[in-house]
Amino acid sequence: MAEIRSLRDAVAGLVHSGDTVAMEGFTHLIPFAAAHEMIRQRVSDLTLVRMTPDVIYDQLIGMGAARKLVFSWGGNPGVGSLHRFRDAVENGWPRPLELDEHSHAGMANRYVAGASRLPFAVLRGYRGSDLPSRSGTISTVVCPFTGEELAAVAAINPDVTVIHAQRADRDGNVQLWGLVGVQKEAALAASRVLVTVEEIVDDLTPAPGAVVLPSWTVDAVAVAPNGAHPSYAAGYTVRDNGFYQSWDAVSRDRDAFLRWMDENVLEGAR
Amino acid sequence: MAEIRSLRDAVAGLVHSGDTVAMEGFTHLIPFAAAHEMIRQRVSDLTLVRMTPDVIYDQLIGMGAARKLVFSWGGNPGVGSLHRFRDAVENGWPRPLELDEHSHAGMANRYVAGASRLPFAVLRGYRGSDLPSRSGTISTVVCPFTGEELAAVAAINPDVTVIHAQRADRDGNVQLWGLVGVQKEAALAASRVLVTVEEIVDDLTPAPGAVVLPSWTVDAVAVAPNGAHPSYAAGYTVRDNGFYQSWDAVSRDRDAFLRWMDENVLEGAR
Amino acid sequence: MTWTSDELMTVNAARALAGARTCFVGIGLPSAAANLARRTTEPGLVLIYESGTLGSKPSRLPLSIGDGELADTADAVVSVPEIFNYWLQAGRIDVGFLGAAQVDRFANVNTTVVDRGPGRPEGRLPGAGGAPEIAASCGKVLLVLRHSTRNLVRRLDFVTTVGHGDGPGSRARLGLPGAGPVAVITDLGIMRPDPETAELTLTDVHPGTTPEQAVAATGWPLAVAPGLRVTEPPTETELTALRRLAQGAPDA
Amino acid sequence: MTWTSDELMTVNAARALAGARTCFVGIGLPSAAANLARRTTEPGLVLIYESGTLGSKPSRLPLSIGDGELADTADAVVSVPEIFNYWLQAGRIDVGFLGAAQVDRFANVNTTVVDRGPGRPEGRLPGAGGAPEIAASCGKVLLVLRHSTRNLVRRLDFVTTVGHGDGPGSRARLGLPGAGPVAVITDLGIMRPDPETAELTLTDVHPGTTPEQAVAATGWPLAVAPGLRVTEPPTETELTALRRLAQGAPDA
Repeated sequence: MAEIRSLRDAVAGLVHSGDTVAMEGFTHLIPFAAAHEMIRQRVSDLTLVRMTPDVIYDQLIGMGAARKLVFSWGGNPGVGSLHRFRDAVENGWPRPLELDEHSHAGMANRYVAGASRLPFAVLRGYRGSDLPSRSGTISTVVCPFTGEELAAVAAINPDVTVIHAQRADRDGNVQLWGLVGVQKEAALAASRVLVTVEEIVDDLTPAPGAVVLPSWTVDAVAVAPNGAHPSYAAGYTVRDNGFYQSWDAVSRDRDAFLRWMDENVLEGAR
Repeated sequence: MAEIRSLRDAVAGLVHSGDTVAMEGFTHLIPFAAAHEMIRQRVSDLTLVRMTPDVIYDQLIGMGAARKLVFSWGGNPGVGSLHRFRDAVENGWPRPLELDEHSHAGMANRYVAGASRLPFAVLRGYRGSDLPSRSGTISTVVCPFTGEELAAVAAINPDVTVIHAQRADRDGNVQLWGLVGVQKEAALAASRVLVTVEEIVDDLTPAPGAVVLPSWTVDAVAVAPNGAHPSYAAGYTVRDNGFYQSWDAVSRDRDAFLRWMDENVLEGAR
Repeated sequence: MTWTSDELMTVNAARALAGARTCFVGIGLPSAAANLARRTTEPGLVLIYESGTLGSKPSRLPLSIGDGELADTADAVVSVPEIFNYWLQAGRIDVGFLGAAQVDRFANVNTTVVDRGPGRPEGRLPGAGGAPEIAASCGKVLLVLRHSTRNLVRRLDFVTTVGHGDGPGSRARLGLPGAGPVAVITDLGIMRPDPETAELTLTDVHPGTTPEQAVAATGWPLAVAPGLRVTEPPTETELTALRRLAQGAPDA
Repeated sequence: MTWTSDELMTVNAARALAGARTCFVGIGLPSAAANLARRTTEPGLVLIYESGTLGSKPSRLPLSIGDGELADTADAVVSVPEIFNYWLQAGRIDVGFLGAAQVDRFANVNTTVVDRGPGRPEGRLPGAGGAPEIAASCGKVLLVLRHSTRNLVRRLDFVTTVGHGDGPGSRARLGLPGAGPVAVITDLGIMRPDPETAELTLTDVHPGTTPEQAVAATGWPLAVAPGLRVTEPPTETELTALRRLAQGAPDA
């Protein structure tokens, strides 16, 4: 059963240095508040898993929290590059970053296999691509009925998955809606699950398109209003496109980035 | 794009003798009206696919419309046996019935593979069971990452899938909710899709838990109010448990069954 | 109060859910028992039905696993593929609760076909449904069925669902993750796998039943456990709750 | 009216969607073109985004594929695994519309890494995203990118996404179900695979562009198709619709 905890306690209790951590949310509901708390707590040596690393992992990578990234598209959506990600990959700053790189279809199916507790998933993917040459988690299987060869991808089972949702009830049942992405799969694939929410409510009234994660699949719920900013929570906040655009300049320069993190994230810890 | 047609025209246009037909609905939203129209039109030599044959296939089998049944649980839920199904299997009346028999997990995954246009699906299933000895659609694959042997089941891709839904809009977009079962997968796995609905509405207002099948995935929509009876359509009708109980006596006896079908189903064609 | 033998069976089946958090509920007798448990000893018990409902809280016993009330009262409703892949197969469910047509001494189950002897066609049973994977993946399994030599047989005509296979170590060799059947509750008593041999032995009889009756109604030489217990009679609370649940769903 | 070279590119990319019923829309330039097509020649065009939206009808160009309006205006929103497995992989989508960093003469695409020469680290691009499977599974593929020798190269540094592989028959040998790229729309013109060789050849130039300009901006010896056409200038309707869409989303 989920415990309702402060974000600080939830991160301290569930996210440890060296963990494989998935923080999902496909553009929508990205758990920035939790990432900032992880940065403040100096969690390190993480294997970060996420289809679209986005600004959230640019920040974690730039602060040196990650040793490895598992992903499928590492850009600033609609803006351009993730400069901290590039700097880590190209120049090893602030530390080298190992990569395991997939397509979206491959990553999505890796989570599906993880949530289903299967060791792998099958897809029609990667054919003719150079991607398999750089990854140890892409292989092939042969259909026992037709003889067709298909791609196989290894399951992802994070130590901990962190997501942001619109709300939870007092028992810790979690509800999210809008673009639901791959969050259900990421949560069900993990050993531990931390959910930040916009608010706690008495009753989760059914909502169109909503996904419910029952309390018994979640370890901790922490209230973090606007906890997806600059991403958003449909029905609560809107995407701060201006922030995403301004991130390009902030993140281009190492010093500007560190200054920004110091002023906007670490400050909160003092 | 879906055409809105009469049930008679839709069945005549989409369901042909010799077809592999899936009529899904897990207890809820079972497309009885369409089955009765198929019986009236004397569609025959069908391979019928359905996780739970239920009374709907008991009727089709008893009327001699099927040569083969692909299924996972063939009882009258909460009541007992499906007597027409048993009579066909045990005594070949009114004609022999070939079986391809699975577990629910296997059937569900066969539809998933079909909807994904993969030739097979992988699951942890059938271990130690005698079921694989009687089916040509159960095999094994070995995980290329861990070496673990898992079950593989062949995809189901029906010629036509028939489902019942609460409503459609005038463009033929279909909306269903409540227990949504395996209908989305069954529809997306098929070459042709026929949907009966309780009603046509101007706008499909979003509903909690609703599945939408866009018009361009459906061939025909036919209005059939109470078209799931004795099953039900959440929000429109309730399950007629009394009918399911009374079916036991009706279906036990060949003549009583034929009389009932004549009076209640074929009558409608005259 | 007086009670029927089916009530005895159901009350004891419900008691067997003590301590469970989540239960994958088979159709029929298991549903009655799981709902009774939620009404008595385990009010927090999460009921999961293969129709796709997580956390159903029906006020009456559903006739079928797809009755509307199961969905209306659930914490979440998911698709049938999802319930089997993300929830059952993933090993999230503490207890799988199954009915059965034939059970053998190692608690293997047949719900597919029965052999009626030479020259006669096989008798058809409903089939596997969710059982093979429920018995494979749940933390443990409870079986509930009426006690007779027809149901509890020396040798299954068909193995639909593996309990303890051919004895100790079978489940591990087959790669079945859960612990398998821990109790078979009947209208005469309770059988549990012997810790050494994995063979079902009579550990409890219901009030008014003798071990000899149970042995006579079993198709193999049923061992009686040392320290055979007599189950507690149904309490008034249990019977009242069960009868209230059953109202309006006569055959559940 | 006057127009920019990017507007020329987008208008022609939108026109290339004529006759399409469903389009899987990549991020960036493809999104602008697909939305423009829905606003002009193909009002019934179903836009599908990898964020899980089926039938989005945004009134402004989204900055990202996950903007709220894409979900709010969609006929259905599904999970990311579902969009890739049930919708894309299943071959339901007529046209896949992609941007690219590097494209070679067989319309193969690199969006992963660029070789910066000896002693320098590889330059990092965003990665594959949905592209490999979009290009594999859609009925056909359109590519849109700016025309330069940096983008249109003799040899890819990395094959992220297969277009026509190493020429005729490649797609069949690889088991790629769709027809692959049928047009590469740039700010200078349009290249299409030669029916015999599958090599991209210049079939159209935009008004005011010479074929020599396009050849000079291409990293391989670009063949000019016989009967080279000049594209129609953007109409007032097209430009007005494009500019209205772009309002409020400066970088889409």
